[in-house]
Amino acid sequence: MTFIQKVWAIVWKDIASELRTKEMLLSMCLFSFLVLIVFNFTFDTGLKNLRENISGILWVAFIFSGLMGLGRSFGVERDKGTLHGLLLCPISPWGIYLGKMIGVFIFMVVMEIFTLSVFTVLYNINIIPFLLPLGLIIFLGTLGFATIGTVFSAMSATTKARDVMLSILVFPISVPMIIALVKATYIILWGGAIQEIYPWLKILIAFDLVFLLLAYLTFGFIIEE
Amino acid sequence: MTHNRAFLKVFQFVTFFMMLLALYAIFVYAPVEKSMGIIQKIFYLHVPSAFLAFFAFFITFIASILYLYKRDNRWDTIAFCSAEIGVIFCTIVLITGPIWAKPIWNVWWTWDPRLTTTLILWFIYVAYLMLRSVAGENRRSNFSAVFGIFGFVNVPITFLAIRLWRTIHPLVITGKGINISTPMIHTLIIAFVAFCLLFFWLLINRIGLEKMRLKVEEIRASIEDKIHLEHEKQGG
Amino acid sequence: MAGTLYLFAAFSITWLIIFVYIFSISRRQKTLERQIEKISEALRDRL
Amino acid sequence: MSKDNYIIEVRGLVKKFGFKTVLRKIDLSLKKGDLLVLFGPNGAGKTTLIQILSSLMLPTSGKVWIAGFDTGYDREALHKVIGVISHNTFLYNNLSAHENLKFYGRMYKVMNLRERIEEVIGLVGLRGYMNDHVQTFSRGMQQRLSVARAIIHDPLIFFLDEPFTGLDQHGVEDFKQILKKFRDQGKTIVMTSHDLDRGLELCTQAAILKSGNLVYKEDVSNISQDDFKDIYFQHTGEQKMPVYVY
Repeated sequence: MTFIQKVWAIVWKDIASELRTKEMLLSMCLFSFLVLIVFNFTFDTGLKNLRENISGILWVAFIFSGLMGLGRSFGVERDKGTLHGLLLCPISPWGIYLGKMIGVFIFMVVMEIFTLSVFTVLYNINIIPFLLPLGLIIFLGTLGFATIGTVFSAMSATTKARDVMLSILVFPISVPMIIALVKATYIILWGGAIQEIYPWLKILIAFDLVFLLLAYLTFGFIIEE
Repeated sequence: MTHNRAFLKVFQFVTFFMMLLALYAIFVYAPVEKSMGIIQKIFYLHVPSAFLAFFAFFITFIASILYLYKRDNRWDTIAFCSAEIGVIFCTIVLITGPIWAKPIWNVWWTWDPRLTTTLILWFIYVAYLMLRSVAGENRRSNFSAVFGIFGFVNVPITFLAIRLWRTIHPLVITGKGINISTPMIHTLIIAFVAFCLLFFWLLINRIGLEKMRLKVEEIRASIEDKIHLEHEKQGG
Repeated sequence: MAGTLYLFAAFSITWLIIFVYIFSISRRQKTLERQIEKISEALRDRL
Repeated sequence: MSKDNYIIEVRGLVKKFGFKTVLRKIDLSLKKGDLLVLFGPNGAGKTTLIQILSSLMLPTSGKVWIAGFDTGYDREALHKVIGVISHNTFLYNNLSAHENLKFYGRMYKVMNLRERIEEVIGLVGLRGYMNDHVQTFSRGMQQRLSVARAIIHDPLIFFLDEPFTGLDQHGVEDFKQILKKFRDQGKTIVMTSHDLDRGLELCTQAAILKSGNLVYKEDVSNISQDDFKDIYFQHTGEQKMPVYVY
């Protein structure tokens, strides 16, 4: 119980701090908006073959702007020198990891809700009927992304060329997740039978569980000096 | 030390001999495959390299776990050297793959699960090497060990995802089976052994080099330290 | 005939990569040996 | 493994960054209620030693026990009994003073947090600024709030790394009062300082660190400031106090 309270304190601190400036949330939302617009020009939206691409566009928007949030998650703590204060608190590394991870997750979800509504308008797709399965896929995808991203954010925050390094670490590892997300979203948006997404769901769940477990086992090694 | 060196000399000779034998087997002993023609001989390079790349990354994975468990820098060195050689073999796979594919299927690249997984693998371990070069000295070993574990655990998930993705999409290329005859199997085994020897020979040398580099750095640091202390003593 | 060309390309590139790598290892080894030589010379002078 | 009579026990501590040795075989033990000030020139390893004592860094070899806890293993338990103040305030700029204390108070699971925040914020003289954002604070005010942050869980042992940095004269006096109070309450304090006068005024023990070696460690309650200055110059080979630029 104490553990959950402490994790929640970290999440609360991140959210309260972000709500003061809204800097990160605004830039994440703006960025994903831009991605949607740019892709609209790159792939002529009038064409039928857009259907193939549209779920990809959505996830590119999610992941690229998610990456912005991730980079700042530990980056800000290190720049402002608060990381040591956090590390000195009586909480296990896993607790610090969970707190930061949930923070990133919540910011991403806010950005995703915004992006989805813009997406519905710009691409003329009614997502209301698919809200439930789509929500599940987005939940699993965002969780997986935050899971690996928080680990690599903690690593890259200490290195040179921080942002580039974060992308280089996150992208290759997230390949199976991205494939599963794009395919599952595609099936859902174009009215496929729900059974069709089961294999992808399995991959997503496996990905999330495996990497959460690995983060649990290894995060202590990342923050020690 | 001399014992070690003698062993290395013998090892080097055997490796060299096996490589020549493999070349002989590939070009003279093995028959030309019927449906693909002479180009099929790339197979003898491609397959052992792919296996060794995978094997090298497996060594990195195990050494990374052992490093975190035992906190012994030797494991870190082994993980790093193995990853570097793995990237070399992985590069060979990624170059010979398209060269093989082009004359047979008339495309350079196919998003075949194995080839695509190899490409992702290449990216992961190039990222591993980059992480090592940018991470601070007292964090490098821990970071790369964690990433080495993440990267390898990711491989089967990636393979499954890509396979699922390809089977749902219509395959542009349907793999033509190779009609394997006994001499071909012999040749493959010889090439396999030769490449394995080459791999271990490279690994031993690379680890030796890394250990030597660390030793020189240590000696240099301790000399600088001594000079610094002596200087201070004279100053005071 | 084209097949032979591709085959040649594949083998030569593979060997090239391996030899360049071996060469780079041996060059780094030589550099280190030279450094060791320098260090031990410097130490001999001091003694 | 804990030594009952010592609250801080350091045995054969070595710290290396890569191959660069920063601390060489340090042995140090302190009793409950001691106030140790670590002096030493720039780059002597003072900050590294404080960071290892507060478990932010692991030793390369050697052992450190703080209040009986091994810094490598019992970190969570250890963190509950130590308070750390450095020139880095560990405060979140976008949050108010109250919110910062609330966050740290929750992390330390402080009972009656509301009253405790009132109490510590009064102690450092920032009662009127409770709801102001930290980024509007002057350096001196931030450092005061940092003190409040460090004492919110009422730790037994304090590690202070250049705590006077950025404080004005008034702030220094207040801070000394706080330190005296801690000392009288029987808290153990380890502190680094480049300021001989301010440091000596308070301490019961003084140590000098030079190039990673602990060259001097004595009870200085009976040594005059001038005598200690001679000792300091003799041990460090410096002609005058180092000039610090922050």
